[in-house]
Amino acid sequence: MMEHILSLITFSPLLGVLLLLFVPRDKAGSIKLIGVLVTLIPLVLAFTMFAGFDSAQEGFQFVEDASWINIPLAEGVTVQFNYTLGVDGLSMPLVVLATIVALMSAIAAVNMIQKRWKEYFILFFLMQVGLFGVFTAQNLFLFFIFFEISLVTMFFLIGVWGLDKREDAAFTFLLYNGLGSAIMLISFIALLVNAGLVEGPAGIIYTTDMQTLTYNLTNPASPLFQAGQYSDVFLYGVFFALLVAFGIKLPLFPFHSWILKVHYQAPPPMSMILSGVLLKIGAYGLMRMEVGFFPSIAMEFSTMLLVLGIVNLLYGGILAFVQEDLKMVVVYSSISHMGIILMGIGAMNRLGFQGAIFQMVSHGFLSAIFFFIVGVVYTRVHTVKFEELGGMAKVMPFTSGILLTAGMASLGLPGMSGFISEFLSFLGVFENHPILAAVASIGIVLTSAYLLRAILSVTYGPTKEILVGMPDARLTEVIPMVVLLGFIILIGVYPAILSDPLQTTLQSFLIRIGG
Amino acid sequence: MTGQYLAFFIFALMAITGGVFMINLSRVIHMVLSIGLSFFGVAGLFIMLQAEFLAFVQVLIYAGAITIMMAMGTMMTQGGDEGEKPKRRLHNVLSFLSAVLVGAFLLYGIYTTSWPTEPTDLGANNIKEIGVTLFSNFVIPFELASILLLVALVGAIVLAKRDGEKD
Amino acid sequence: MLANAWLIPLFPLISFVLLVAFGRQLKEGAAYVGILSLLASFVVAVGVFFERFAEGAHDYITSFDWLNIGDFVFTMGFEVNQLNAMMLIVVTLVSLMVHLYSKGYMHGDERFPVFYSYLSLFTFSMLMLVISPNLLQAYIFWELVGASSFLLIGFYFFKPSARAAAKKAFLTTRVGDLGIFIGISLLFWQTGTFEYAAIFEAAHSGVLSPEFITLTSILIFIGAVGKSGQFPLHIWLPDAMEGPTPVSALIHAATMVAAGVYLVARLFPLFEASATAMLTVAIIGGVTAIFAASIGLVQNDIKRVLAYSTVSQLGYMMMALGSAGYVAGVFHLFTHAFFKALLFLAAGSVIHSVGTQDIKEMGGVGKHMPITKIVFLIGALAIAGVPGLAGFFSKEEILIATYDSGNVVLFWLALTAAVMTAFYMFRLYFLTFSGTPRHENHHVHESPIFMTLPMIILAVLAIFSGYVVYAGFGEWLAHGVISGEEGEGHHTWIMVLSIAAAFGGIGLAYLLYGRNNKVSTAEPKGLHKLLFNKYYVDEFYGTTVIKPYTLFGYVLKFFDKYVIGGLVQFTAWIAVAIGRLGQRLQNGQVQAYSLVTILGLVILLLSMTAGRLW
Amino acid sequence: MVPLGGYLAVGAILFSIGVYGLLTKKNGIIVLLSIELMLNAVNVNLVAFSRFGIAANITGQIFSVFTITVAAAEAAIGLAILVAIFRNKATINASEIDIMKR
Repeated sequence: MMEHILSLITFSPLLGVLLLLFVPRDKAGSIKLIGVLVTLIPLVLAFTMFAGFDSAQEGFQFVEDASWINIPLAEGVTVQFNYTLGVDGLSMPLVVLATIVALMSAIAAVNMIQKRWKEYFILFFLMQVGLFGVFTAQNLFLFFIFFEISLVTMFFLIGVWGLDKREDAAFTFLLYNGLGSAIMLISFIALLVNAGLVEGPAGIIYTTDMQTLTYNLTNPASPLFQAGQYSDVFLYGVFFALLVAFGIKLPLFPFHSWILKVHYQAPPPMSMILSGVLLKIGAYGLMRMEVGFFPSIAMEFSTMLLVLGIVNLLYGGILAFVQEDLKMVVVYSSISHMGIILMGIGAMNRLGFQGAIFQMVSHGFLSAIFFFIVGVVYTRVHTVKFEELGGMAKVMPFTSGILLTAGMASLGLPGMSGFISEFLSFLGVFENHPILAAVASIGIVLTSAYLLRAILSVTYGPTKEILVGMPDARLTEVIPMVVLLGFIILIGVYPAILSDPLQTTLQSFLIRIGG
Repeated sequence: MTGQYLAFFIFALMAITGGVFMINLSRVIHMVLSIGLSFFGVAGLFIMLQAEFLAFVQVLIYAGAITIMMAMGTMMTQGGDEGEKPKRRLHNVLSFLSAVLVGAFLLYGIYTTSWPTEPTDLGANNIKEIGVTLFSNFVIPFELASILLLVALVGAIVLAKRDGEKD
Repeated sequence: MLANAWLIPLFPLISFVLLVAFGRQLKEGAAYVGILSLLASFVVAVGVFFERFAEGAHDYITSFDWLNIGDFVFTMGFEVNQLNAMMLIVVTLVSLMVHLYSKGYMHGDERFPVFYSYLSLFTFSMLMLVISPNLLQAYIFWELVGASSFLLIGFYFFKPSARAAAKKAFLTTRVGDLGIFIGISLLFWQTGTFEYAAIFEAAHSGVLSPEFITLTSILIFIGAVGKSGQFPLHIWLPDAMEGPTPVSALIHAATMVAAGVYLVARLFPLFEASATAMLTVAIIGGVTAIFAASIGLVQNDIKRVLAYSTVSQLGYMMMALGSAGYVAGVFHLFTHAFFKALLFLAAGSVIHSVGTQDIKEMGGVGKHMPITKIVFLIGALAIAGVPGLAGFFSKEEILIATYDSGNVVLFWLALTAAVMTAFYMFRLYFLTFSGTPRHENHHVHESPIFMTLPMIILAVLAIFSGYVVYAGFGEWLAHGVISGEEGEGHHTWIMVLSIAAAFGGIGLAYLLYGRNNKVSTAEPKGLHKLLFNKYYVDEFYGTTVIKPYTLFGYVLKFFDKYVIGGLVQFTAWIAVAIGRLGQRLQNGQVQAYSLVTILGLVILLLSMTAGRLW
Repeated sequence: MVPLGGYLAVGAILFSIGVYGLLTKKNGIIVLLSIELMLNAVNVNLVAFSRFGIAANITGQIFSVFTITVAAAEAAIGLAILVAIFRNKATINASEIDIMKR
């Protein structure tokens, strides 16, 4: 089973689709039960994979490689897209993260989705295929397909189950991300044509296999590299095109406006996925493709990445401070926290990368828990505006406690995951850019300021009338909160669980950037 | 020789004037009749090209059936509002230009190309030859054409039928 | 025993976990969980202390790898040396007293177990901070201490003032923490480690440049400024009095606010390597001491007076450390913890029974609360520096240290602050306990045993803790930390001056408030007004930091919405406009379409034959 | 013998007239007739080539037969559509028939 575990993880949600086809649409209970139980399968499998992951082994593990599409162009020239899956220290934690957040999102959907459960869960399962596939795919073509699956399903999930202006939001989402994937596709094609060439016994093969591309682009031993035939236009063009493509996803500062609209309208379980996993695709892509394919260019522009990260961090932080409702604060805090990932990558050293990966995982859990709590509040009082809320700690002490703890984690309180990621990213930046790092560390105070302002105005203070008599979290709401917070604390207290599997992979990245 | 040229000019003139009248006349029924003249001219040209069968068919179908059918159609669709239509001057100018240009291109092409001058003798009785070829080499297209006609027949009936009529 | 020092923070952690898990079922029984765990910690701490205090004992240090990232190893562990052996005693003892006291004080509060769990969390973090063998661990628990302090200040979360105070405390200290964070990050890249010992070695072996040492020391000192409520980051501490009074005693008087002083003391070898840094510490300390004391002169809230007194005393300690008076500073930290905790607890006892914190509404409370009155008097005498009590010993050492450092201005600052201290403490005492009630208070009564017992214990300590100097405490503390001999020139005249200062202050207070026992209700004017409004520091920050920041935020919001969003809208508009244009072409008329087609054909033909035609 | 060019020229002129009629005429029936005219022009060409072409043979005439067949079918269907439109919209004015726009 272990040799096919990645395929199993990726496609096990399809089992749910199959099951749901046999369930009448009005049996909401059974549909929800299937929705949750089937989402449990990839989680269990992912943990099996985590346990079986050999952190000392170099390169990719659990690799599956099957011939898939071969397009003969001419005699002895083939374009080849293989079905290749595999994980390394970078993608493995993200797969685990995705399975956890997906399960929590499924549980959240039990209460927060009010209509058309059957269609919802079918789309949700399809989206999971995309989510897991994106992180396991080792072929750019495959990556792109999974990426698009997640995008299209998310479009419908937002457009049908969102709030009042959901169509608008869904289209905004589709347009921005569609633009991003268009740029990405062009870059992939450029990579295929320029760097995907392999000469084998069967003739010349053009491929988008990630490892082949990495080898061709970065390894001095590769024939293409030696020929020095990469033009600057190709290298810099693809580098910046990918930066924009993944920057939109991340979202990077000038491309962030979609996330505001989309998160505001998306149903809470989808916000969890969107912020918890989908944004990480951007970060993952930056790490895997920007740094992985173009280490020397990334090195050259590391200061630029760093500055972009700092701009994101401060911009999001300042704007979060003046928002009028909890949801928007969480959204802007996402933007701000993504800046830390970018900073970690821009640091171009071991601690920075480590911090960036920690931040991906940590922010995955944190934003999921935040959006979940926002959803919990919203389902009760139908508002998350500060002026209408206050004193929630009195009527909903448990939820408020979790919110406050999550807020503390998010502002980087030690003992929780936010600290490790923030600390390592900043520490990494301090090595070469102490001044910039010092400027960026203002962001730490800004983060505390907006989070405390937001969370305290919701939970502390005199209890507003609208909240009086509201029940505290139910069991189905307690589980996601406790589980997510559990992981947040686990990583905070015992970060080695996440950092140990990463070291070998990081080493390979560092060798490539010459560090 | 002159007789042949004379005949050619007459037929060509018939075809072209028929077309021009169709464009310029104001009443629809006149237009339809003038195009009939054009069809006759074309039939004459066919005869000059030793395509007697086609000339016959041309007269039968175009000059006969289609012209009459269009005349009937004109009668059936009379009485619509004939109020002032918005003038589409730019459209008309552009249309004229493009028609002239297309024509000019074709004529230029015809003028500059050197064509084979010797006519092939297709035989005095080429109707038989047409029949043989049609039923040997082109039998499948022929059958398809018959199906097409059947479909057109059914389609025309269905389209022209009044809504809600059941039978 | 030293190897078992890790048990000390473990007990409060267990208590915290238990209380979080089962607090709801335990109800007020939660107090016993907290008290027992603290008792256990205290016993171990005492054991550790005496073992370390014994002849020929050595520091004990152990650690394990917490996080390995490539070649970088981050460790966790614990260490026992003179300084933190003493701190362990102070923290566990004061915390134990506060746990006991809270049993009575918090009686009837519906979130009783929550309070105890917060207390446990705080104690755990504080103890971990104290026994940290490296800067990273210290920073981690430094932050946790801040967070638990935040939780406790905001314990009465339904009060908007408590909410504001908690927020203010957290953010202000966070600004300071930024300094530490930058400081230790810089140190890490220069020395490759967070371990104290390795850093000191690097500082003294000349690996680090003097400028670098100055920079990092001052950055770290900024953190201490934030935590210890030094000027200019002192603003949070008086507001922190919104928390329950036992919390004020524990966190905002005895332990957490002393963490800043502790940190400076712990890093003393680093600071010592830079004269500039030392001078900065001394000046900030001195300014804070006199600044806060002067505000304390006129405040009317019993806890706020004590809060300003705390700020002032912490400034004293900083000043001592900055003047190379390591022992003096640490010693004052030791004694201050007891008498300030005592004062707070006594104040809490008064508030508990009177129901107000405003001294204008008190007076004559002493008649009904004899024990509280006596212990408060002991505390006040101790802090004023009356001979024979704890405060006298430590304060005198500080005065000597400042004098020895050669900075005369600092010395006179310290002396003036001493007079002020004595004055405001006795102003407080007279207005609260003596005279006749200025307000109708029917239920003034002595507090229950759970509250008086800790006060009595602390009162005893406030009297006798100073006498440890005769047991060689000073030399023991200094051993191995201070390289040079501390100039122990006995300046008798300084002692006389200090005694005079104490009695002068008390006498002045008696003249003004002891005899007629009245508070003027007139609007404060002039200097008085300036002091009453705390030098308008809050307002200053409000207008120079918070308002511009918020304004900038709104400007940026506008920018985000209209410029960035506008760009997006503009892009969308272009697409729509192109669409509109195309839509006009798309008029639904077959002839128009055909025209376009044929035009296209013409253009195609033209372009294809263009070369041949002409 | 009239040369091939003459026939082709007649065909080209007829075709252009047809194009112009197709593009400008308002009445739908005339538009249909213009199309017929264009088809006729093609037929002239086909037949002319079947006599004068490089490999001239009878196939050109066969093609014309098919063209005429299709043209007949097209005329029938076109007229039926026009009648149907006229019934619904009371006009066969080509410039007013834009139902497909929305």
